[in-house]
Amino acid sequence: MKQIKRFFKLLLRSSTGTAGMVIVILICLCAVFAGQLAPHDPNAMDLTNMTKPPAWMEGGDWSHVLGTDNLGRDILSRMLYGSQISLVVGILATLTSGAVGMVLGLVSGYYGGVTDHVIMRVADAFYAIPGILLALVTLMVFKSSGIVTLVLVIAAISWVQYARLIRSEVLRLKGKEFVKASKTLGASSGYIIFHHILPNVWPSFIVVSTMSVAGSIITEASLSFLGVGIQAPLISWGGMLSDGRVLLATHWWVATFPGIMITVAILGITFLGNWLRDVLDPHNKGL
Amino acid sequence: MKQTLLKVENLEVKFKTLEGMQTAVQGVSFDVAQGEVFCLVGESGCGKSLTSLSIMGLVEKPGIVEADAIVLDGQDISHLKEEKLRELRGNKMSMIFQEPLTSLNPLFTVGNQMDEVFRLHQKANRAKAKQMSVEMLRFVGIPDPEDVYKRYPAALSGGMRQRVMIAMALSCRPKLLIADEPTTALDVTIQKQILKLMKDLRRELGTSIIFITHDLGVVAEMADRVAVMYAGQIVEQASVYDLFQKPLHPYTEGLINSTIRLGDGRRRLPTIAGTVPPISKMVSGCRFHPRCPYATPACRENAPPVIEIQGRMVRCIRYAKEHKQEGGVHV
Amino acid sequence: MGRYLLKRVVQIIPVLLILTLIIFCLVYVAGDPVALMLPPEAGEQAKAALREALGLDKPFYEQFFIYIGNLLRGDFGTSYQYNQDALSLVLERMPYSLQLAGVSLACSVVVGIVLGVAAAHFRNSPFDLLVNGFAALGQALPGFWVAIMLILLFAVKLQLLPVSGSGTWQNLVLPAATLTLVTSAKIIPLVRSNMIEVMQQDYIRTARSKGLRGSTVVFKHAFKNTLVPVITIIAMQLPTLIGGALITETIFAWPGLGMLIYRGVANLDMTVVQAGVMAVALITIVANLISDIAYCIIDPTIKYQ
Amino acid sequence: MSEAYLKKEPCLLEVQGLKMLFPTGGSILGKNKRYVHAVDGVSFSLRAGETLGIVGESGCGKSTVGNLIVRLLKETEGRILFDGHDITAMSARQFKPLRKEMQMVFQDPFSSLNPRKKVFDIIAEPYHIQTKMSSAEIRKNVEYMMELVGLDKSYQNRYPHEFSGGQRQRIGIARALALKPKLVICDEPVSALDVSIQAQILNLLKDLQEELQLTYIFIAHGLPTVQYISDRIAVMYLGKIMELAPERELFEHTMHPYTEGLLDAIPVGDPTKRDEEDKPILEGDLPSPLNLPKGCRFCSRCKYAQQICAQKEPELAEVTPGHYVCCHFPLIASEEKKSE
Repeated sequence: MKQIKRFFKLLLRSSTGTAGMVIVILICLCAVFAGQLAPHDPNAMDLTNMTKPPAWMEGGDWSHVLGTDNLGRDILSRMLYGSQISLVVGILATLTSGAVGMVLGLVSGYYGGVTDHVIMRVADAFYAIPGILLALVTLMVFKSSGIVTLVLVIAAISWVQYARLIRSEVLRLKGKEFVKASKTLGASSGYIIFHHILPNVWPSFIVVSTMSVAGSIITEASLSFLGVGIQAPLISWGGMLSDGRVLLATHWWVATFPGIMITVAILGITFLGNWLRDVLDPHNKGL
Repeated sequence: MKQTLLKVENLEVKFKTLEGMQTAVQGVSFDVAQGEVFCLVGESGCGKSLTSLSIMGLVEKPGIVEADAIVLDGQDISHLKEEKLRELRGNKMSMIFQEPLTSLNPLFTVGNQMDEVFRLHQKANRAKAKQMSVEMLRFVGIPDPEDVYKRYPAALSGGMRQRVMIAMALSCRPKLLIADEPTTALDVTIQKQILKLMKDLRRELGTSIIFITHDLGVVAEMADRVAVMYAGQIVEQASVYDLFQKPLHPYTEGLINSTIRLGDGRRRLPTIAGTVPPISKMVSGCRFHPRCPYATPACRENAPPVIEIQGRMVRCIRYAKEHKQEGGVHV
Repeated sequence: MGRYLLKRVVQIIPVLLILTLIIFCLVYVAGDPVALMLPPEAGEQAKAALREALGLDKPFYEQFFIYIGNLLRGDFGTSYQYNQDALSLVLERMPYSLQLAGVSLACSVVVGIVLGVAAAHFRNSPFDLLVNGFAALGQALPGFWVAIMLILLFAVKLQLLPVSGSGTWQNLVLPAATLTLVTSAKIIPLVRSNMIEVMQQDYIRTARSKGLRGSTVVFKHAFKNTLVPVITIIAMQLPTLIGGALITETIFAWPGLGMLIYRGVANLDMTVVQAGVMAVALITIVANLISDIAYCIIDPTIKYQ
Repeated sequence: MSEAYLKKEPCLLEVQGLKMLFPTGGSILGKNKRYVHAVDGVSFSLRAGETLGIVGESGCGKSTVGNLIVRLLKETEGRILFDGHDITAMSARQFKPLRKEMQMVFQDPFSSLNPRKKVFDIIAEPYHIQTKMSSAEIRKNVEYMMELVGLDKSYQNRYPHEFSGGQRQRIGIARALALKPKLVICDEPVSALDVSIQAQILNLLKDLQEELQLTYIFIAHGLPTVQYISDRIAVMYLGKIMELAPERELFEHTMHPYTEGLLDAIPVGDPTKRDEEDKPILEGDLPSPLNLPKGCRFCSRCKYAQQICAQKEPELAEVTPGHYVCCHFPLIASEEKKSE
């Protein structure tokens, strides 16, 4: 309880942190209550209402606040549903890559030697291929575009940053005297990892994870934009952008609103991450 | 009595923090005579380093320095503009620091960093600067100055680096040298060498030295006069002989008694109980009273006045009673 | 220093092997290209003959070794799509990629360092806030959306620049601007935080205590010390700019490597894909090596990690 | 404790010819591998209840010796007998029960405590690892330990950053003593502390030794500190013991020129005794441990050095009973020779 109070005290002290938190909470609410909030069925085509402009423009009306696309689908409703995909993919991909990277980083940093060399060289190899390229090729090759595949592919291109971060943290902590003290007590490797290394790695892990959710959302949007990510009838912000691209010159709102949505979401998550970094910094006495 | 070189009056260093204004150094006044070694002694966090940095004008934001006057060689430098101050730094006054490991820029050679001073303050050209730098390195007892001139700091031992720092600081024959714990990070045998070097250089150049340390042994070895700092204030000021013979302030007394000397094995060290209060939670009245064996209720309530006794100064209420009105009392 | 570099070079060998394995696996899983290479009316016999000719009937490991052998001889296979040697295709597109990446990287580095150093210097001022805002926005904006918006504004509305294509410098402006925005946004915060950290070091205090000018302290003593991490991130950006710029290249119809690979993927032309990916990976590795050399030049005391 | 009493005590620890080499540089293929001789043939023994001080400048290998004894490092050569058992020959599993007999107090009061653990958990860790105590027993023990080292037990739910350096060092001592070890290795336990706090911690260590019958190895770089707490002192220089003698003996009959230099380098602590004459001081820097001088490793800085010193390495030898010196020309002996 005291901790929660302290958490909010620290949060309110930072304007960007607060903004980030508010945005993230709002997006989560949008995703959870998309069904209740959306004024229309997001996939319902309405050929009488094609490319309707937003409500405040000439020809727009309040039944389609942000207008409709070339198939007459309500943009606001689609964006609300799109937040579901973005969040689900972003969070699942982060969890998967985080888990893989955490384990490999721990093993690599703690045990060192040949294991370390092998893991780090594999990491180097993955790092040498730009993530989006690797994801694109993999998705094409496996000829599947379900959420699970997408999550796995994004995880495959982002585990490296975790592994490297955790490894360097472990190397730093391994030399600390409290780890030595534990060793002189006869603690097993497992004990040291779980009682001394992990609790101290946790803060940076959380910060990187937050940033990684943002990265995964962008990657998902990019892949969907390229047409290899989320497929209809599922709705993704990237896919909406891709649809709107051809209408750009004549109906700017179709591509603009999902773009703003992505930007705001990423900004919110980044702000939150930056704030967490400041607060969780061990030099900063922390939570 | 020699001429006064530096006079610091009522120096205050404050920091603006989230918890409000915090005063790290308060009411510090002292003066340093020409050619004198003046020691500022105290434990970590007592404000001795901040005091010296404020003389140099090197206190960083968010620190705020206020002083009635800081007079160096007849010139009040407390309100000087940064550019004017810069002309004095490294020239009329210079400073060496505690960590010889980190005080030299790792990416430039010793020569490069030494030359800077000559080129800046003496407008020397490249060749002349090199010649002067090598000369200076030889002057501080570096065996192979041409070789050291070309090296990067990482290739030198701690003692060597501190010699380089001293050479750099003395390049322009400053009137005032501030040495902030210059031997703390060094091994004892190297410390001895550096202390001897500083004594020799002082004799040769007549430089006044403000020597900052936490080690009373070093004080006894180096100082002419000593100021003892505790929690941001000077609590006692005296000549080194008076101070060691009869410390007046209970803190000085405790500090001297708890210093280990050779041959102490058979006696039990007296200690000062407790720890220094943090500046954010400064105690009322005398700042030392929670740890003071002589503390009275009065110490808890009233900040003690600065008492002057026989050319010494002490901030303790005990002497106010003894010398009721005689000793000139400034607050 | 020599030993340090030698160690880095030796480390590249296993990385290359693993890389080849990853790429080969992707191709292997992609399956049988025979159906695509032959006309639809070709019979089973013709397919089997082609498979044998291509060595596709051999077990996985044997194919892998043949593949490595071919790579070593510079044989990347033939693209069925263009009916041309894959390597020559890659080499044809390379200059376009390098041109776009080079211009964007140069702009990003300049913008990143200037704004980063300035923001660090005027820490917590409105200017700093503005720069931070710019960096945050640059990282949050999806590159492809920026590209579309730039086209909308400069090509469609203002009609100042061409929508897409290549050949003139005008064609380069919009894609380079897109990439610069995204890349410099990553460099700025890093330069800024490093600069702030370096400015708190003891040797900066020493430099100031010598009476050096603020500008000398910043540009001589501090700046050189911030270079190592800055070079690291620059080296990290290069592959993203060369192969990872495929979306930007696609949107602006810029005929670089990214677009070549994207088309290859779309048409299941795996020879082109693997040659392209391999080329990008090699550039990455070389970029990292160059940055290692740069560290050694900047920091003479560099040792093993 | 009197020396006569100590002589009757059994030998608790015996270190024989301990060597520790750290590889450095060399080509990738392992050719021309060079080694830093961090510890280069160290032998000594320690009786129960005794305090052995190890003193020396940075890089002399004193901390490495400590780390070798508690098996944080694996020696290159040599044997360590603890209570008669050769612990260098034991597997980690065999050694685990013995670990509770020897504990370590570390130098840095900030890095030695896990910043994310509460004081209670830090002091309880030894019981969790080495015993099967119930949580009630552990609580009782932790509270007892906190009281023993002078910490208020109401502090047990605080985090280390809420404490000052001295208090943190008390927490570290409580953790080290929790399992009632026989041998405690104190690796520079006071050098990171302020003067007034150093005395508190040293007195605490002395009191605890008496109360719990502890045997100490006290490692430090300052002779006064070491001498305050030790019965015997070993002076190390570049990985070797130069002189080993009872505390009094070492100061009153200094035999090694290096010990003499160390003693002369200690600030006098009394301004009236500082001689402006300046007696000769120990000149020069430590040679690089990669590039040791041939013969005696101290000869490059020794003012008494003669030809043989640069050629033949001296052995640690017992010159007078209990007083060992590693020097071709021990000081007292040569003075006696002169007077003859």
